[in-house]
Amino acid sequence: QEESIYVPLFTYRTGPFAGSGTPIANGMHDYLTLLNERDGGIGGVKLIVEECETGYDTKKGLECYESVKPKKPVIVNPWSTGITLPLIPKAAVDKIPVLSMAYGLSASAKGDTFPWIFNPPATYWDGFTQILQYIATQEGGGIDKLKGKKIGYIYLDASFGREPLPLIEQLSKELGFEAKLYPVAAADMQNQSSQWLSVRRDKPDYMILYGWGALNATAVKEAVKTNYPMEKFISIWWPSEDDAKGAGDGAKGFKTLNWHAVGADFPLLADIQKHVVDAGKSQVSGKDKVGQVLYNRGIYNSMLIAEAIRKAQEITGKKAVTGEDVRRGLEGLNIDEARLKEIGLEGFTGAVKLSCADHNGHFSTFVQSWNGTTYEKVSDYIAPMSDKVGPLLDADAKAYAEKNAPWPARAEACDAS
Amino acid sequence: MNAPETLLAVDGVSLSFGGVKAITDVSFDIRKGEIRAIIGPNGAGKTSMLNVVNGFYHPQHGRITYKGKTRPRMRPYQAASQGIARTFQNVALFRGMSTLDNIMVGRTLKMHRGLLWQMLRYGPAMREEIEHRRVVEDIIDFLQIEAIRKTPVGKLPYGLQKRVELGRALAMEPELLLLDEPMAGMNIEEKEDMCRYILDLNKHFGTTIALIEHDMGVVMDLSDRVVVLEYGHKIADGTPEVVKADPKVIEAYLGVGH
Amino acid sequence: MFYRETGQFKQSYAADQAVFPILQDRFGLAFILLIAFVAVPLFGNEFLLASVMVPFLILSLGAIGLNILVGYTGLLSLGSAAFMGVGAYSAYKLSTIFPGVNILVWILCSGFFAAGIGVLFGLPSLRIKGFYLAVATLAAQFFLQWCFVRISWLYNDNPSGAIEVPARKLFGLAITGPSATPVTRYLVVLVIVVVMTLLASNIVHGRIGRTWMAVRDMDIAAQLMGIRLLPAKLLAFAVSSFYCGVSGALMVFLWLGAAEPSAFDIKLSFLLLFMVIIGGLGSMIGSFFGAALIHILPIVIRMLPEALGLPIAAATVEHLTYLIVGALIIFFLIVEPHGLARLWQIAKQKLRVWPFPY
Amino acid sequence: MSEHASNAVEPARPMLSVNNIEVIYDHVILVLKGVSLTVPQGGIVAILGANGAGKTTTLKAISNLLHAERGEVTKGSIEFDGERVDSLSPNELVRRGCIQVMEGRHCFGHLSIEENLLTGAFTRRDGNRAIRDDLDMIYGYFPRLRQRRSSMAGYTSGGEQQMCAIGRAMMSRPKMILLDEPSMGLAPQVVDEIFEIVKDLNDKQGVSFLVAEQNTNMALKYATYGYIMETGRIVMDGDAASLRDNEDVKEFYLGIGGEGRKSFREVKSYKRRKRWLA
Amino acid sequence: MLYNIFIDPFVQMVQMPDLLVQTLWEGLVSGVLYALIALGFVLIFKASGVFNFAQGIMVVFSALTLVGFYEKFSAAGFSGHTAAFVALILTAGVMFVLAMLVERVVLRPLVNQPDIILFMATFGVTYVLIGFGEMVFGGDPKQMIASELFLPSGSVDVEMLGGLVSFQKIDIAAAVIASVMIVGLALFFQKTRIGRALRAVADSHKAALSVGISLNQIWVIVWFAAGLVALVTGIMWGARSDVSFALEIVALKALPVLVLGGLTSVPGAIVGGLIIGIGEKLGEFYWGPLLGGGIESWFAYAIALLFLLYRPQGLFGDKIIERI
Ligand SMILES: Nc1ncnc2c1ncn2[C@@H]1O[C@H](COP(=O)(O)OP(=O)(O)OP(=O)(O)O)[C@@H](O)[C@H]1O
Ligand SMILES: Nc1ncnc2c1ncn2[C@@H]1O[C@H](COP(=O)(O)OP(=O)(O)OP(=O)(O)O)[C@@H](O)[C@H]1O
Ligand SMILES: CC(C)C[C@H](N)C(=O)O
Ligand SMILES: [Mg+2]
Ligand SMILES: [Mg+2]
Repeated sequence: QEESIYVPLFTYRTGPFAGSGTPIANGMHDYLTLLNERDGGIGGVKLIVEECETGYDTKKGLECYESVKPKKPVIVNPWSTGITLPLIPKAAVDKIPVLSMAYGLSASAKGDTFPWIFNPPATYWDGFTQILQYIATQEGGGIDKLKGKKIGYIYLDASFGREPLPLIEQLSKELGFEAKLYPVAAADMQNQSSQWLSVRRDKPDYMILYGWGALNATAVKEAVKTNYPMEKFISIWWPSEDDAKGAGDGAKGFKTLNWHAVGADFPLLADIQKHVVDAGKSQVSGKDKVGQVLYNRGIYNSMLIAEAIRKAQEITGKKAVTGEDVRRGLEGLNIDEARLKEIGLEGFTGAVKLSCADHNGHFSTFVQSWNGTTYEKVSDYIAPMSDKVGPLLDADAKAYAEKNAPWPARAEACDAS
Repeated sequence: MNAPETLLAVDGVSLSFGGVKAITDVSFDIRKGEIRAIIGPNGAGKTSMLNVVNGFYHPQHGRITYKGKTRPRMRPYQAASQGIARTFQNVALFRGMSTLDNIMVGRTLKMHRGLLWQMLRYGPAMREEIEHRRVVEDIIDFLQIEAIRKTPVGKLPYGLQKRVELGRALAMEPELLLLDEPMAGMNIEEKEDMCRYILDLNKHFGTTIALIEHDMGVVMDLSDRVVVLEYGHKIADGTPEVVKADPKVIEAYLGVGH
Repeated sequence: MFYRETGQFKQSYAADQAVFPILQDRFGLAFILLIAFVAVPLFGNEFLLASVMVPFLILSLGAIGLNILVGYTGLLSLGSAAFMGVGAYSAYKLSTIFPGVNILVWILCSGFFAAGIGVLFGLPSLRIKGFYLAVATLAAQFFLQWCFVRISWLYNDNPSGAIEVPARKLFGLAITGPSATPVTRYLVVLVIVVVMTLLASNIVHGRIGRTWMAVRDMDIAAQLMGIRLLPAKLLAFAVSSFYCGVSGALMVFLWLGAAEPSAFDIKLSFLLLFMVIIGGLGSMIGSFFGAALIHILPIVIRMLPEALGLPIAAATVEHLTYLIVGALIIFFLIVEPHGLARLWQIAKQKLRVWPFPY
Repeated sequence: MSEHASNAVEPARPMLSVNNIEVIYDHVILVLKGVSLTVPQGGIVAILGANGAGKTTTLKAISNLLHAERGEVTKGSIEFDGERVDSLSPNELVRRGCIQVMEGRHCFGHLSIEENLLTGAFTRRDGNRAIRDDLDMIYGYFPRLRQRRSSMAGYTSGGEQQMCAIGRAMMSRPKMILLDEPSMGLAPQVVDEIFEIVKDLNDKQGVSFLVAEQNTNMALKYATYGYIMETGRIVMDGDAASLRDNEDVKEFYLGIGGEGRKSFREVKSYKRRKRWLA
Repeated sequence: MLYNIFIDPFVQMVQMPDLLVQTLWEGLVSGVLYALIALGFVLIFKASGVFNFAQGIMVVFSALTLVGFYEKFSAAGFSGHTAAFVALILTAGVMFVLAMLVERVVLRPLVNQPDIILFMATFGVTYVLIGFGEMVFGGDPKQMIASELFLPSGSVDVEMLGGLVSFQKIDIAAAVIASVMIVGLALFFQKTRIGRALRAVADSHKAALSVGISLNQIWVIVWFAAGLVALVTGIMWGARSDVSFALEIVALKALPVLVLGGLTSVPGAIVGGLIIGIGEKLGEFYWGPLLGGGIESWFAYAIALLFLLYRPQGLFGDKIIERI
């Protein structure tokens, strides 16, 4: 029997979050398909790529997990903070690494406590400090400029949106800004008028958005309606082009974080266009979809997977690597500029390097702004405020282990690189 | 014979719904051990009267005295626990349950084992259940409905449903039994059966019975005394013979044919 | 011809009052239990145990709880998921406050908290009926769910806002947490569900059950039989919520392993209601049928193309699943509006007279 | 009147004929086992029989209301006014002039009495005037209804609902009315009135009637022909007069033993046993 | 604390009257939109006693169909407005076909079944529509073609009470259209022969059959009407956010409205909508922050529950008949 590597993709092309889930699914899928089509897999081993539809629903997600488990997946990426949480304790037992790329439990960045969970390139906490720093520069200076400012935080009232709350509490005290919270229940995603009324009353100087699915689109529309100054409305990295487009011209100036390029101007994407899309092996609904924010997010995610597998092959010398090998591969992940160029993604994103202790990297991100048709990069790369986030992260990882006692101590050796 | 004891006294009762006056200032009494008929044209307020007696409606004026006690605003379950049972004009059985279960419900007030024993089922709860099942089987025997013991009542023909309803009321071992048109929709033979049951009950168990019925043959033959209502007013009260001859009753209700 | 009660006479009322008066039924039940306790754990693979059987049993338990309310007492409720949540959160709190006590104790105790809350939200049922009551229970659903989000004490201030299941043991065997094997989890759940089903079945076949059904079928007449509506309804709410609560606790501790408030959202309430209606209102076995149809059928449909080797995209499968499940719901309702349990009865009736049509 | 007279000359033409029908409920419960009957045009025909004999089922089979109760006609045929009607929908049948008054009233509880009556005219197309006139006619028949015209039907007394149900059927100006236990729950003089109305409609408008009735006395007084049902079969039929004189009918359905009507007090329980033995 | 609950909100109302007006307006607008969804429920409930759970998904489905058709036609080279209106008519046609199918396949075989069974059957319909809809239209959100349908956009800003209150034109249009529809339907039910027949059917299928009301025809009419209401609702909601399956959840918001107004009352839908819409916004805006926000999710139900305790059949619903 021919050797192969099984990579399941948990996706959601249905349900209320399909709008965000579909481009990501396409990006992830097309990249891996390209590797199969063009290179015959990774290191000569074919990838078996299989989608499992979760509908962003935790129960279905777990069902997907159980159904792929017997097929020995080398990695899973749940694409939902809700699905990630129950998988965190399971991963070590089942020996399947979890890649929750820039979502999930922030504390899982701590490789010592969570040897099987990886969440590069930045956590939601990092993202929040990056937005704060951007605001500070807009105010024309250092982080102390935040003092006395009023900052509104509108978020999906679920584990994802609530993640930053402890951080906000602490930072608002330390940095002297006033935080206003506007939670949006999942059922009210498309019905945010009360929140925006409050915004109208509170007149925050800046608004920060942590949304997903229809929440983003509605928030942008409501902001336009409320005449909220768009350039002061900054989101975490999840909104898409569609989310901004619906609000028309008014949405120009809407900002989000990002850590990779938008657009299809990369050799790799050209290859995808040629080998996958044109060959009818992709599910994208139009050529213009290739290169959009969330499509490229999917690309980035698959790049991490592919590189981790490659690294695992390198470390172990095996071809058909297993989940355990890929975990080591992820810890040894080191994608530098040169490697990016090889891949065909030069300039697409910054270098990625993980380690046994740091499963996140806490990399810099930049701010991009909606110009009516696409997002443009408008800032330099901003590093997270690790001095603030770091201790919190340590404390949180510790608290997690305590609450879930007996939490197994890390037994996995570290391939010191 | 010394003066018969009064079981229930209705005293100046008036009841209205919005503008509709269902009962206006009606007084009468029911003696212990008698069969008391209430008759009158449609819409006269007979059913409403029964509803007042067992606390389902609360009259605006007047008093009800039962066993010497007057209770303002009695609740239906209180009436039940005081020994008042009834059947209904439009059959009001528990449609989803079998005949047996329907009659068993009539025993509810007499069963006391709590939730925990019920959960275990075996032991005291079962003993209690069987004890009451015996009583219920006696009633089933008496009413000759053995064959439909396990049939869901919703599927029974109308006449049998009425019989089951009677059984359910009997299971409460009532002192006062209110029967609302128990013989509607029955043929002669079945009416005869029904009459037999009513008389047996009255004679052997001494159950006091208040009876609403439109079949004059039945009413005149069975009852000891008759109250006649019309448009919510009492127009006559007395023995069947007296009432039958009362011109007001003949005009309002019986018609000349009878 | 094979299925006949003729010749099986009962000598006592006790025998006649039995839940399964007919011999063949008792054999059938024993056979099913045998399969459940022996065959499934021996031969079932992990997926079957962890993703099919465990959820199926837990959902069945929830459906039994809801059935007590909707099917037996006739009170339409759309808040069952929230009561499951109450069970889950109280089990979580209890087990973290008193980690020494065995987790199973807390799972069962959590039912009492759910029962308490259930009674509270059952109070309006005295005045409000039918679909109106359903909306009143929706108030419970949304309010409680909001509490799970907003009261951080409930989830020990976890930044994730979710409750995470600690690893706990019974007789040295892990029953919760990641290292609990599906087989152990399955057996624990199975025992609890079987026992609780038995208890529920006893209740509904006794005086209290009759009281509930009387309230359901004609509350006015029930009152005149001496049944006090409010206590009867509140008891139904309490017992029902107890079952939902335990089922919720089981769901988090033995199935999901961690849960966000959204695990107990309105969709779950609806799902339970589906199960109860499709399975058969007022039927214990119906709750299992319903849970099987609603939970297992989509899994089968989802697996089918792969098993047949048909290359259908995951999303398309999902669409088809929706389509087929929807169509099947309608189909089953048309074939037998009283649910699968009734269908089962009719099948037995046919067996009884077989080979004659009637 | 003249119409009726001409019918009398050729009584052969049946308004309704039911041929050997079989009805099954829930796919398993066989209730009617081959029932045949005919109602001649302009006739009043009674179906008599004990509880559960299948009278109601027969009437529902005719008006095609069985579907709503998971019952179906599995054998036989039904003809109304010379046409097969087994597969027509109930409203088609009403349109053709055959309407049923169901046992147990079934008024629309949330509609007022008058609205109830007006729904009866749903299938009519002859304009508001005619409908108004008929409404007046019905109030003429049942003055009690006029008094309660704006009450919600659900709150009216049992007898009032019964009148409402009958009146509602009359509002459709039918050629034939299927009456299921019309006398149930009505005061004696109203029962007389109802049967007088039946006769009146029959005479004046030539409406045919099929009446299922427990009040055998009444039924046989007004009917021209009668059928007696027992457990899903017709066991006896004949014209009303001959049935009235039949000894068995007298004994079991009219309650007149050898020596005239007995008091209900004197009936002995042995009599009940008789059926069990038979 | 007591001050915060009982005094402060009112002080705020007085101090910032412009915001109060704005809040009331937002409440009014969402109330109208809730009322539109509730109206679809009421129509079907009133006319068949069926509590149509599928109403929410019908909103999404009709809106998606509209946009889908539009995309096809504009791709085929029709101009914006022509394409939009052709699409509108075709969508109405689709809703008609849907009504026929539902009647034929679901309702007819289930005639005279208990309410809860029919309720359940509409769940089946919901599933089918979700599956079918996503299969045909895909899951990604679409833009509503508001301007192509001559719906206004932008806002009217009025300076008043020391502040700026802005009224969205699309909201004004929604309010007007909804009022017209509701008045029309209320008249239809109370005054016409068919309206009376509809109420009779809701009361008892069996009795309605026996007096010759054609259930089949009536159901098609009603479901079609509800489909059209869904279409209008879909356009209005779609114009406010996106057209996507997430909208389905909003339908739940109609339930308290429905209950508050009474399941069978057309005017009840609008009054209930306004009470809930305004109450909810006021509650969230003035009292929400005290409780940590997000109370909107249950506040509507709490309001409805309070009203129900007082009137168990809703404000305008048919009385629950208790008579024995
Ligand atoms: N809950 C109620 N609301 C309004 N009106 C009512 C109510 N109950 C009874 N009525 C009215 O009161 C009057 C008396 O009704 P009741 O049922 O007592 O009559 P009845 O004597 O039993 O008549 P029948 O012989 O026809 O059964 C009727 O006109 C009825 O419409
Ligand atoms: N929906 C049903 N499902 C099953 N069995 C039924 C159903 N309706 C009636 N039956 C059965 O059919 C038989 C005939 O009933 P039917 O109602 O026709 O009798 P009937 O002659 O009208 O009696 P009654 O004089 O009591 O009205 C009865 O034995 C009854 O149990
Ligand atoms: C997984 C993400 C893409 C979606 C969402 N932001 C979450 O954390 O759940
Ligand atoms: Mg009466
Ligand atoms: Mg009958």
